[in-house]
Amino acid sequence: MTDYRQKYQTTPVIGWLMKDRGGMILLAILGLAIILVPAGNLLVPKDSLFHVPTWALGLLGKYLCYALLALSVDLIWGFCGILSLGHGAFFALGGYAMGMHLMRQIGDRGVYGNPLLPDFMVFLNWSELPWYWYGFDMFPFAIVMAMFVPGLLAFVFGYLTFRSRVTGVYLSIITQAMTYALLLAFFRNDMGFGGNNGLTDFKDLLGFNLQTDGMRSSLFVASALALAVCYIVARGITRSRLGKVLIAIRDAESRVRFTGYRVEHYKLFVFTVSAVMAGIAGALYVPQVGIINPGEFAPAASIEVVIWVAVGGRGTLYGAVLGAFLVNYAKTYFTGVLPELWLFFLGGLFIAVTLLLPKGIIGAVPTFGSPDRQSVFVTWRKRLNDRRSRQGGSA
Amino acid sequence: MNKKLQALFGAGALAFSTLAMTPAQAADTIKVGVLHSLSGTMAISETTLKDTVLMLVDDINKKGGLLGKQLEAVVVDPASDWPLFAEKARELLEKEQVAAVFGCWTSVSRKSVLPVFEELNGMLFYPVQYEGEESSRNVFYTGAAPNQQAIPAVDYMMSEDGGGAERIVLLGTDYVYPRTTNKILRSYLNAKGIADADIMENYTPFGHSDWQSIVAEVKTFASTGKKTAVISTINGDANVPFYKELANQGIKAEDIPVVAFSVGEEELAGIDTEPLIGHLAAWNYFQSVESDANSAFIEKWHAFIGNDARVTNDPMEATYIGFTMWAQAVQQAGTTDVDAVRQAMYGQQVPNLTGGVAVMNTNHHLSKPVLIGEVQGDGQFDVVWATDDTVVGDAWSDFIPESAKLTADWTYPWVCGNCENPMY
Amino acid sequence: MNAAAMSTASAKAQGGTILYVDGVSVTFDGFRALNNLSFYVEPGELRAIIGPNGAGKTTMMDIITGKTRPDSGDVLFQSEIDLTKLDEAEIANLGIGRKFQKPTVFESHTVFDNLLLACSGGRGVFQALFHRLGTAEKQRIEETLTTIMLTDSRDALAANLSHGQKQWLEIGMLLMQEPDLLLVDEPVAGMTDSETEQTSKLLRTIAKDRSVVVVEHDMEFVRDLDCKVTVLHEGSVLAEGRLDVVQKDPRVIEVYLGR
Amino acid sequence: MSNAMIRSVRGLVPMMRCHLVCLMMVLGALTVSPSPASAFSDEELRIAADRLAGDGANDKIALINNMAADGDPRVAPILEAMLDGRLFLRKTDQHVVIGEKQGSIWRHIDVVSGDVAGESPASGLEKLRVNNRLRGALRDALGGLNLFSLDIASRRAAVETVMGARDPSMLPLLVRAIERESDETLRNRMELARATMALAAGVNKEERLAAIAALAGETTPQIRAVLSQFIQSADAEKIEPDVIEAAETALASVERRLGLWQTFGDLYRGISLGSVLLLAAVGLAITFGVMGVINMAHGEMVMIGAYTTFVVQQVIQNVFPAGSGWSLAVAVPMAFLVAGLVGIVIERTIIRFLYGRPLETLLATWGLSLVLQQTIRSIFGATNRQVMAPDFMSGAIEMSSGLVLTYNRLWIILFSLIVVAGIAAVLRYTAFGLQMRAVTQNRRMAGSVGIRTGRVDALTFGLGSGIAGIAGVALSQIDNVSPNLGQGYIIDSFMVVVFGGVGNLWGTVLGAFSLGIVNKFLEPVAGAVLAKIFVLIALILFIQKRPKGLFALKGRAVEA
Repeated sequence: MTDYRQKYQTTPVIGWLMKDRGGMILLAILGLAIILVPAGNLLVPKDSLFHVPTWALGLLGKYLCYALLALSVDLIWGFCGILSLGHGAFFALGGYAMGMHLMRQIGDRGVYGNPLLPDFMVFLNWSELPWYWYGFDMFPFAIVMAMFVPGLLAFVFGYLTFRSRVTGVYLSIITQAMTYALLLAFFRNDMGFGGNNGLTDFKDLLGFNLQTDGMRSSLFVASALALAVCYIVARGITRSRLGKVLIAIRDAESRVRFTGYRVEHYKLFVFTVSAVMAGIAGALYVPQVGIINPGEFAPAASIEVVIWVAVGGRGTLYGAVLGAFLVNYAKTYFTGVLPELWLFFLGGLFIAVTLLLPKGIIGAVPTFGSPDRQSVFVTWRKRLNDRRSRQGGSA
Repeated sequence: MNKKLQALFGAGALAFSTLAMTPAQAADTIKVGVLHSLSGTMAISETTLKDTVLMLVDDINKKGGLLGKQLEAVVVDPASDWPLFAEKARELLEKEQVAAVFGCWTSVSRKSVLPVFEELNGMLFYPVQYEGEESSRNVFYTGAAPNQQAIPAVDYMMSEDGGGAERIVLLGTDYVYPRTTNKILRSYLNAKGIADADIMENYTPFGHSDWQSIVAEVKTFASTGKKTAVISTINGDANVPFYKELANQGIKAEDIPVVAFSVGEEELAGIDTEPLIGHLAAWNYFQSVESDANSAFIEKWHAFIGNDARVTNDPMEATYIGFTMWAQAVQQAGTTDVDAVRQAMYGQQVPNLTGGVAVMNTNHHLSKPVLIGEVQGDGQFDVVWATDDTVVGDAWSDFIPESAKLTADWTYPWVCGNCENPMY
Repeated sequence: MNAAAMSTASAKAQGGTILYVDGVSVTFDGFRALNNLSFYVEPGELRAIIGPNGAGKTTMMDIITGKTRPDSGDVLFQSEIDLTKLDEAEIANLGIGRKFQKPTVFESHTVFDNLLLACSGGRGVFQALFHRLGTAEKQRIEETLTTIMLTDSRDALAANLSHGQKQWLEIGMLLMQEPDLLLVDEPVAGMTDSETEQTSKLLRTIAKDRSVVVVEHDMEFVRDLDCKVTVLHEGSVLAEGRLDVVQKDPRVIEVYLGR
Repeated sequence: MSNAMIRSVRGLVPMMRCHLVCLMMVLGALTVSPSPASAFSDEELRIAADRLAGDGANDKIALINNMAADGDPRVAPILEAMLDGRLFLRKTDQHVVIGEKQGSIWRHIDVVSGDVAGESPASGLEKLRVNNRLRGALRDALGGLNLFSLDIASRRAAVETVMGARDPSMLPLLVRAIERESDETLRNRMELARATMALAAGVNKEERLAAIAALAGETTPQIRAVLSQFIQSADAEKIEPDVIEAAETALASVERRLGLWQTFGDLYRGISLGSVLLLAAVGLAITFGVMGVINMAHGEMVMIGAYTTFVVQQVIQNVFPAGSGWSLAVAVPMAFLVAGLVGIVIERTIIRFLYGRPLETLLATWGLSLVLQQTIRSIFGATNRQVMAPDFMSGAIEMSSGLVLTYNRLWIILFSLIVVAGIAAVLRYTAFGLQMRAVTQNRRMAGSVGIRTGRVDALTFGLGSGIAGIAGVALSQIDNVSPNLGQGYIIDSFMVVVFGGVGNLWGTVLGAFSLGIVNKFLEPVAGAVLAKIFVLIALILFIQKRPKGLFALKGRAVEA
């Protein structure tokens, strides 16, 4: 153990990454996918067994964005105990920022040929572009906004809430209220974001047609890279002393406070970082699925994200990624194969995972993850059981 | 490659990779995609249309199929989730290689799948009334455009028989269809000499269930003595609570008639209609219309669904017309190739269930009759007014300045869905 | 931290009280938890506080550590810092450490990490993010491990410690904070006799360098501590003095036995 | 002057817009041989009735007005039958008859004599189509006719109709009715109706001033409209300035009183919305508030209650049709039992493994809600089901001020209060309530004093779910009965419970009513969408001030 400490001192990043077995596997898979999936799509002939069809490419790209969103939820929930039931809001805001850029890229190729106004503004007789649409014609600005707006909302919301020490289910419910209020607001046509129809009919990004396989592959690679980078950042955060403080907050918030840490600062930091990650996920998601609509703000969508994390195994980061892939793949598969019965399967899966695999799928694989990470779960479960017997089930 | 993918997905990916790598089935059947939500908020409306398509497929198969092949319906569930619609559309077109897709209800679902259909050159039949302002080469719109529903309905309400309304309340759910329709209507009403002071516009969220205040407001608005009518573009789930409140607050159709564009037999099935007698709806089809074709259709539907109490409605007729036209066009083209079938679609004729003949125009919209019906005590509509002839669906409204300039015509010399001048 | 450290130094130089609680009252939903409570702790003093259940012992600690705000009264640290205006973290950083009644340690962390987190030093978010373990810090942690008799369990998870060990770990964490004033709530509850004995030794060792206030029920233990005792009853001070003196006070006897 | 002349003069006024040709035809038909006993001869009446089946709305309206003009008592039943859609054209002889359904066949009632005149299956009759315009004309005509009815209730209704129609042509009839009226209050009402017409039709200043004075004391939106219209058109009609001034003063006072009523109305509607929120949330206050289970399937329990109502109603209608008015009363306990049993099964099979892990209950119950929705969809189909409203829940108390208190909402307000009182009583006074509080406060201790904690858990969850089921019975009266029913209430329910303070029943009550009232006061100002957004934002900000809700338990309770 002593040499482990020393190693982690001498070669910090590589050191802890090497120790993070699950993370290494994830990064290795992502690295391979970045090379092989686009190659399989672009270079391998269509009739080959190894050809990756475009729809599978799009699907994988979408899952990568979901995985990044799940990662951001795991960062706050698994490590700091903040259960956000409104994280979809940050995802959607990032998506809208990108959507606005894509709308502006359409230029005069819209159905009404108006060079300045998006189509939905034209047919609702808007005469000029609202001020908040300015700047989105520039790609760097849009990218910055895709991170800044979710980050700012998270910062303001978190500042108010964490300062007031809103915790537990109260916090969960008001994050839900936040995303619900945004849902209603974005549904309003007068908001200038296309109302229920949202933003669609995108043409190109950075001058490249979105519907070419090359562009799709690029977006796939960008998503995989974003996931890899965010994973390393998240892992770095959780492995640092700050990460230890976060886990301490999760386990014994007031002890942390009496130890002299400003708990709200830590929560605010990680909440904001997580929101920015969700925003990045949203920004990458929109060009790949071709639509952003207020539906992404729906509380149900945010709850689903939490479920991906729980299914994969919370508090591990890679578990969240696995969960996002598994649940979404199951959804894709069952909605096609068993359109009338798939809810039974999905609902049943959630119940089964909660009851039988409380640590998620990762937790059920004994050799997975490093030893101390494994035991975090054992203790957490133990602690919860203790509390259960102490408090008799009250929340 | 295969192995890497498996590693990526873990155990569950086995199924995925087999799916991903399965080459398209040898074409001994013609596949038809059904893209309607079977779960989530829209299931309430869309499930019926899925059943309708299955019934029509069944029907054709019993008659020996198309081009000597059996039809095979590929049903998927996009679960009222709009990005999932796009994903499923791609799956149907790219993986399942379907010849045509019947699907979508909400505009946003159509907008979501549109790029996919255009990219992959698929063919979508969209069976629901909508706000117009669209004409895609890859979509055939068999529901009503605003000029086939809203404008005739308002004309009727302002006519002597309709009660001679001089004050209009525009109630709608806050989304694109009501906003657009009401914008068109407002400019139309202004042109007809109704001042803005005599128009009240009100929007509610999706699934709004507490209508007390709004119904009371309508009553106050109507108390000036001028004859008042309500034009409702309230969507989906919000309708039942709205009509229940209307009935309980005692708003009689002869005092303040409500004409709705999204309320059909299916929606009324959840309400006691006795207190609502006389309120109206504008559609291109009502179950109550007596014709041989309609009776046969209703009988077939009841037999298929195994329940004589199930009603039929306008989107079902639109699905029927679209499906029948497609089948005829395939027959005529001798292939399911999308480009050939599209050419064969133009001018395709199918008898309406209500009499007359629906014609597919080169703007991808139908010519259909417009009917206005009054709600009856049994949940059916009694037709009180009908156009003498069919009305041509307008892709671009004449009442929106930017849109009035545009023409949709997919034949020479235009070959364009939204042009001010011909392409050739 | 610098300013706080300086004021600590100056207060010690002046020899004033380290903790000054004067006329503090607090009410919860009509229940008067503290009623005009006043007491003072000298620098370097070890003080035991006893009292029956509901006497206001824990509430008093809550007020000193900023968890609860008093309705009226003054709470001064080092004679000049008004604690009622500060929050928990600020108070902790001033040099007031608190041990809870229930042992509260970070169960998902190792003993070493628990001490590391408590280690005095930057508490800022970014300091924590880019923190690197220094040799001096490591040295201090090792020393504390020895003090609290947990050197062998250094890499064990806190959750796996025995009840008594958790109590010690928590005390160790307080030591790592280098507080001037330690508030210790029922440190020996649920401990074995030998553990209790070791704990009392531990506290007396600690009290050599700093002020310690111990709340405890265990009279044997309090006697072991051999210090001035304050008796609380219904939110105010009933008696104060050496344990043997206090125990003879008829009012104290009344409170403890008369019910 | 002959009868025919009088009739034609009277008939002319309402027929100003009518074609004279058709008018003459109708009159020709009606003036064959006047009979002294009633206004029409039998033959005339039959011809007139048969013409109701003719074409052209204008002709028919003229005919209707003409038939009604004399107050012949035999006319009213015919017009009423037409209004109700019971008037048919007999296909065999092209005569108009009143139809009466007797099982599968229809009896024909002669319009003149009122006797049964044959029967046929439905195919033998063709219903006379009535559209809104005809319906309005029929009702107005009946209103005029009924002014002379022997039944005071129909006279009262007739006056309101006449006042609502504000048709100056009714003035002579009204004057005649006032002369005959014996009932004091009713006569005053008629005078008022006359005043609304006189203001427009009045010839001199005194009459107008008198009319304004009569109207100033009233508080109805109609009077406000009459007065403001009068003021608007005053300039054009060269009305004296002091009359206008009087009208303006009168209008101001009417408006002030109406404003008060408006406020009262908003308050009432807020309470009504609050009671719906309360019903939806109160079960959750138990499963979530007391037990700490984040029960995402709560909405589905409400839905199960609504479907139980539907099934109960179907069964009663088929088995015991006479009792269908009572089906709601039967549905309440049934819904409680069904939803409660489902709740107990859920608790025993899923929830009990998850106590103390509230966030995991969220995941499991979310999965459960998907399963339950799909189950209902598989059994009952995706479309709406119809739950009938019993008579006592249909209709409304209409205040003259325009405020409408609908019976269903009044019942729901009452019902919600009864449910809350019931729960409070169970918690406070029963052994089960005591055990439940004991278990939730200290499970181990409760177990050691002999309480079977598992059983109490199951029953508590069952109680919460059962109450959700009861809420479903009430909601079936105002909302869709569809598999999505529950989804619409789940978020609001959580908001209410959290706003009120978890674990506090009174907090839930107060939370529900305050959210309802705030929403309804905002709605007229901001619109329904913004009102809802504002309420949500206000809630988020409120939680900052009181992180544990409205009724948080204060105290030292160190949570570490």
